[in-house]
Amino acid sequence: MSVVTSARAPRLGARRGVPDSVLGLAGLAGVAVLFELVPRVGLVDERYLPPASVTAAALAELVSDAAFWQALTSTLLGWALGLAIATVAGVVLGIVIGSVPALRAATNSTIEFLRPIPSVALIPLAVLLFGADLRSTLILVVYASFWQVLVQVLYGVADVDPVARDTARSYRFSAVSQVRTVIWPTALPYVMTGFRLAAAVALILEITGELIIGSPGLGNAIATAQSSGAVATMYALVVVTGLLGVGVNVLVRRTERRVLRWHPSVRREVAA
Amino acid sequence: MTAVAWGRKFAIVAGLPAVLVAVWWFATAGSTSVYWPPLSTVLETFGPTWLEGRLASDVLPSLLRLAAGYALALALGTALGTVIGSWPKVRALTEPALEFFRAIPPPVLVPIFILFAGIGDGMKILVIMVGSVWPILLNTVEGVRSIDEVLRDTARCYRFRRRTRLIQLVLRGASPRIVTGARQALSIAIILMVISEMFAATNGLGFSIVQFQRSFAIPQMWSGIILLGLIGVALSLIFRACEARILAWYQGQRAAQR
Amino acid sequence: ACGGGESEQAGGGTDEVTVGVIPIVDVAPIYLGQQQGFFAERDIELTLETSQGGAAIVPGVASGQFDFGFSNMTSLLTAQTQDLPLQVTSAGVATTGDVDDDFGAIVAPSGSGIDDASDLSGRSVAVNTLNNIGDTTVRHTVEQAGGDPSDIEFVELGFPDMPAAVQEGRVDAAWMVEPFVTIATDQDAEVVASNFAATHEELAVAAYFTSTELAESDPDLVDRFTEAMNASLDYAQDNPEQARDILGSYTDIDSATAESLTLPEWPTEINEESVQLLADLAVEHGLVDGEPDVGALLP
Amino acid sequence: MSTLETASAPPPQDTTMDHDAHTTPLLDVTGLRKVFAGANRAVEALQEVTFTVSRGELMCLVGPSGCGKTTLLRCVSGLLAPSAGAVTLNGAPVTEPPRGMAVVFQEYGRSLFPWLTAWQNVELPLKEKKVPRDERKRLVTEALDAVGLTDSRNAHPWELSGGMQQRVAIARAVAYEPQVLLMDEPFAAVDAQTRGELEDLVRALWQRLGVTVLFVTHDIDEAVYLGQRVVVLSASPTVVLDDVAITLPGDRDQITTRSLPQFAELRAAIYELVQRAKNGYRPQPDTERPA
Amino acid sequence: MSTLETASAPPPQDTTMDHDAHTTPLLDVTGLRKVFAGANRAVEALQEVTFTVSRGELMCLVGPSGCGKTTLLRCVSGLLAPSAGAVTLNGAPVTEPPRGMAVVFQEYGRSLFPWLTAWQNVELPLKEKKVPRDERKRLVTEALDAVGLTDSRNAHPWELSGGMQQRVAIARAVAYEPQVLLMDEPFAAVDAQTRGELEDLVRALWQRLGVTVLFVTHDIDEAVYLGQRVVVLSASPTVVLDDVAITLPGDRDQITTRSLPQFAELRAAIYELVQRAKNGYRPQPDTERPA
Ligand SMILES: Nc1ncnc2c1ncn2[C@@H]1O[C@H](COP(=O)(O)OP(=O)(O)OP(=O)(O)O)[C@@H](O)[C@H]1O
Ligand SMILES: Nc1ncnc2c1ncn2[C@@H]1O[C@H](COP(=O)(O)OP(=O)(O)OP(=O)(O)O)[C@@H](O)[C@H]1O
Ligand SMILES: [Mg+2]
Ligand SMILES: [Mg+2]
Repeated sequence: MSVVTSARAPRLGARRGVPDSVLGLAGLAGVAVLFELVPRVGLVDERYLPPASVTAAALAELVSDAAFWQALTSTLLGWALGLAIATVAGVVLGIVIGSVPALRAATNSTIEFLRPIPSVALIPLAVLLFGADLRSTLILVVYASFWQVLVQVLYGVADVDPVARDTARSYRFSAVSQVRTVIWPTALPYVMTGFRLAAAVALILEITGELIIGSPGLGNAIATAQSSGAVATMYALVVVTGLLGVGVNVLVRRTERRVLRWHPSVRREVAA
Repeated sequence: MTAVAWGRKFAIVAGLPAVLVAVWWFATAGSTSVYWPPLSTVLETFGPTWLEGRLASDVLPSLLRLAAGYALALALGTALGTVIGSWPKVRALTEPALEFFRAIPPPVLVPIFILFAGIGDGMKILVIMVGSVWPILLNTVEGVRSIDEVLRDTARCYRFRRRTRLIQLVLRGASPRIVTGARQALSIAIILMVISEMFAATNGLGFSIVQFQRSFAIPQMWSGIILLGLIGVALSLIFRACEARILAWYQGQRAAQR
Repeated sequence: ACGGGESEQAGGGTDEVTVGVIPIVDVAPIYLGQQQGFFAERDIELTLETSQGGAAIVPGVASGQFDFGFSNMTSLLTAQTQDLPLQVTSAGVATTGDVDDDFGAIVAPSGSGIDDASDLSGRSVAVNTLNNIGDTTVRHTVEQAGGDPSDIEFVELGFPDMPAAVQEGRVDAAWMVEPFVTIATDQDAEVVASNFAATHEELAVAAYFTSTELAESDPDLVDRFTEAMNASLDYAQDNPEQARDILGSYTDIDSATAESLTLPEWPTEINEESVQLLADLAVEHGLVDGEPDVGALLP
Repeated sequence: MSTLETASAPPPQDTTMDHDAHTTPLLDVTGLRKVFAGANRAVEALQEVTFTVSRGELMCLVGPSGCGKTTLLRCVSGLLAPSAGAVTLNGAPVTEPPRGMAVVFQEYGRSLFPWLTAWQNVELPLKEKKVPRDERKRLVTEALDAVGLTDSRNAHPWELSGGMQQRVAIARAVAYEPQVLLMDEPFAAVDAQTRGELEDLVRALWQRLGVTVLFVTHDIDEAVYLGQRVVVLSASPTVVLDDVAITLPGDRDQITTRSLPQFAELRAAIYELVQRAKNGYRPQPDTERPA
Repeated sequence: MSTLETASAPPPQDTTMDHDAHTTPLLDVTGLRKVFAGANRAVEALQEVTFTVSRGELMCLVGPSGCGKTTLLRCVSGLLAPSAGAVTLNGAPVTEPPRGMAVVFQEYGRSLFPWLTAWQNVELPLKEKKVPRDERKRLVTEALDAVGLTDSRNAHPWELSGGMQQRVAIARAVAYEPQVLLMDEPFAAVDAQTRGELEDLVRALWQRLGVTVLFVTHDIDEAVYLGQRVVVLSASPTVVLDDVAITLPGDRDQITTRSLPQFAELRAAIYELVQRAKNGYRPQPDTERPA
């Protein structure tokens, strides 16, 4: 009995199966096949929704183009910067507002007023302030993705276990320590979700901003392809944005496995 | 005593908005910029712009589409989230594909929706749904994943039927997170209501705002933005009333001094 | 006012000028002119910023983020009634005047029973923006053809989505511009009418403009820009093949389409009568509250 | 250990118990092993645990803290897949929680549904079992009454004291009328008086329904008072140290039974065993563990 | 109740305790009342509780399950605002947790931070207290050793058994070296042997550091063995039923002390009191409660 033999352990056995990354790729492949078939069998006209293979060919052409990489770089830069600002601001303000009930009551209506204002409605104002350069788009990105983080953090802070909170209070943890040792770990799963939401929203706004305002980047390329009727190129660019989203999620999940090892959601899936 | 308490509560709730309105008022008071009209001008246009007819012809259809799209997002997000959250393998399989779609800007997806759903209200509802389903989906997945193990074991031991497990364990256990997502989704749905009306629309609140913007009727545009904000506040009040009912146990538990 | 596009006199006496344009066929002359050095000759260092439409360009110019912009005439007239301090500096693009071959046209599926503009009454027609140059000229065209424009149902749809929408029967007809007219007619759709040409045979569709402030503070720069612009327009008008060629540099229009699409006219003069007509149509269809002052807007 | 015998047959003294199926082995635990493989440590919670429980038997399980009692119970209930070895119930291998089994978890607070009131928490499993409404009402009322919570029936778990929460969990198991009842330190949070009452409740239930009970406790008096047999586990890595038959009369009573000299003897013997277990004593593998 | 006296003065027999401040009242609880007003029920957890604790005293608190012991402790620790009455510590009213106090919560599982290992959980309050690193390391090592968790120091709470979690919570309070120690049923989840060891640990700590201890338990033997006084609470609505001085020698020992006839007497008397409390007996308001 020196080795652990799983004589009959269905749930253990399942872990032996296909690794998750392969499953994920299979899922993506499934989507590709779907998008190959839908136009091919004539459900929609392939001139308007080109089959995946055609899009892939356009994509192959794109990646050999230096301008594409330039656009990609500037999109990524704007996106990362906006996301970083929004995340930091959202987490800090969320924790401050969330842990002071009076502050929460005071800001509630204002937050609810500002949240549904679409960034697109703010485009003229952003342009007015900063013109068509990076900063206009940055404003939109930050504005839209900030709320994603903030609201998640507010709910996360409210999720602190009363007994854990009392423990910290009874040992007279300072306010900063309470945030660091109790509130932050509790809110962390919420922050993770907020970050994932914000990452996508920021990317969407970065692209939309580029698309409408015309600051350089993938969105601008999409707009150009769109107004030229270059359907396959446009979808190739859309695929690139989608893949960016997938990449972000892989990173977040990886981080989560490390920093949320103690959390029921992760430990149940990781441990035997 | 109660009067004083109410007064204090009112001061806390209304204080910040009052200050912000005052700041806005004075900052724009002497403004000559077309794009930054004085708040007084904006408020003057509010009544004529919205209260005389547009409420029924534009705001109402928008709100109906919003309600439909949001309801669908709630249903779909919760259902899908429960399935994905319950089985890690399903999550591994579907997550990258979903993340792929999540990262695509709705304006870019609209042409595809038009291909499948036409240009009517259906398409707009679809845009609202597809855009606002994500916070609900993501939060549901995380909520389902983090249900207490002892509670899960309890449900298994007493051999809860699938339906009971779903309702009494999974959905209620995840409900604090689902509500978080739903709260997020609400304001996103409002935003997408506006965005959806930028395509193939003939009426609607978002449509009106965009029209004002294009025809350089800037005070009207601002009044539209204010209306959007007010709708956001009103809906969030309704939301909070629902939340207080659904999550009474949770809020009691978190507030419980033990 | 902290953008990168102010017209500062740079070291060598060169003005840095930013122009907000839309990446469509219409603005081929300015790209050509830049390539041919018409702007550099006049000490203008040109930067072209592409945007999707007026939402970004008009406020950009009004606030001085852009020095010049490109916009359709109806939008400019509307802006003028709202007291936006804008000033047209030079012609942009005009109709070919040929009702059978213009760069903007109403397109319907073949065999749809829509044979001319009068058949459009009671139908749904897609335009890229409601309450703008598209629907006013379409209405005018239908009226002139003897139809009833009041019960046309206009639907807002982006140009790129129109060929599909027409094909799939989501709308009965669509008003579009090149290259989509060519794309759509290649795909089994037909031109029903050419609303620009039918409205006025020298209809000024769009123009380049600047802010009143810049026009007053630096008239010399505006003059040099206009000169260069006119040179570019003339050059494009005279060298259509080069105009077609340059499309590839700022759009993704494939070369076959670029070869076959209908180019617009690029006159240097703005037909004031046609602008007045657009202004009248805007008033008639309730696009504007007051009466646009065409004289004040045009140079 | 002269007064003790390693026994799995029912003690002859037990006269009141008269379940005819008494000697049929119901639960069979063979060579059970469980290793928790964490990221930074691997713990062999159970090394090799073997025992059987007959139908209708009341068996107590004692052992030092952290020796693996909870783990064992979770394996027996089919909630946890063992690393090796097998659990069979009624001849069928246990891979998921079997029908007619109720568990009272050591983490009583976390095993109650916070969104349900005490009443609803007790009622829910009965609904699942499709007990008719009237019968259900009777069972819930009786169970809550038995644990002294009639007044708090409409409170949510977080409005109840620790002991009250634990009693709700007990009421839930009792109302369920299971065939097999697993209890993991179920009386840890209640006062002495209530504890005695609940002990009698469990014995009454066991005698009335013939339910098979596996009772984990760290209170040796309780184990002796309640059980027909007491299985003592060694410290980790865990094996069965001894299996003590409780040779007390079947009719037990808090005052008289506890004052029997035999009770004191058994108590002392088991205390001694647990103490040795805690100090690391283990049976010799060659003689007592199956190969 | 002939052998018992309602006493708040220290018992003369207690010879080993020699804190000079022993008779100074440190903690003063006067007319404490707590009503929980929920949506569908209002519970009067404490009706009127009054007692004092001297500096360096070890007082035990017993009472039926759900009578309000936890509530009382939480008011004393300043975590919960009472509905009426006052708590003063060292003459100052308690409105928030005072400095130098440690609490072991009844919900030990939830009071441990799941994101920290056992070691980190014990260490964190010391970091907050700005104990230098070396000293901290020594304190944590000693405390974990005293509760027998040296081997599991790197495990997270959810990798530990119930009893182990509880011992981490105890180690955390012990390592903190508080002046006032409040413990709410701290040994409920550990086995008898460990329990005895931990009892001795608490007494040793108390004697070594002169800490004032308020110890809630439902084990009457434990209350008698540990305390200098045992305060018995009535059933809800709660008042102080009796305050029993434990007239046992200060030097106590698991075997000898527990076998003293006096121990059995005290035990029986308190058991009797709790039983009466549970059955609803209350002191006459006129004679025993202040107007
Ligand atoms: N999920 C887990 N991951 C890792 N180790 C675990 C896990 N659960 C239990 N253990 C370890 O297994 C051992 C046995 O734990 P178990 O809970 O079965 O003990 P127990 O006998 O119930 O103790 P107690 O009387 O204190 O409740 C302990 O050393 C514990 O640390
Ligand atoms: N947050 C709360 N809301 C409402 N009622 C509460 C709350 N906390 C405690 N109670 C009630 O107050 C009473 C006393 O509870 P408390 O937890 O103080 O009892 P206890 O003496 O500690 O009992 P135990 O020995 O079972 O832990 C109980 O009736 C309980 O239902
Ligand atoms: Mg256990
Ligand atoms: Mg308690």
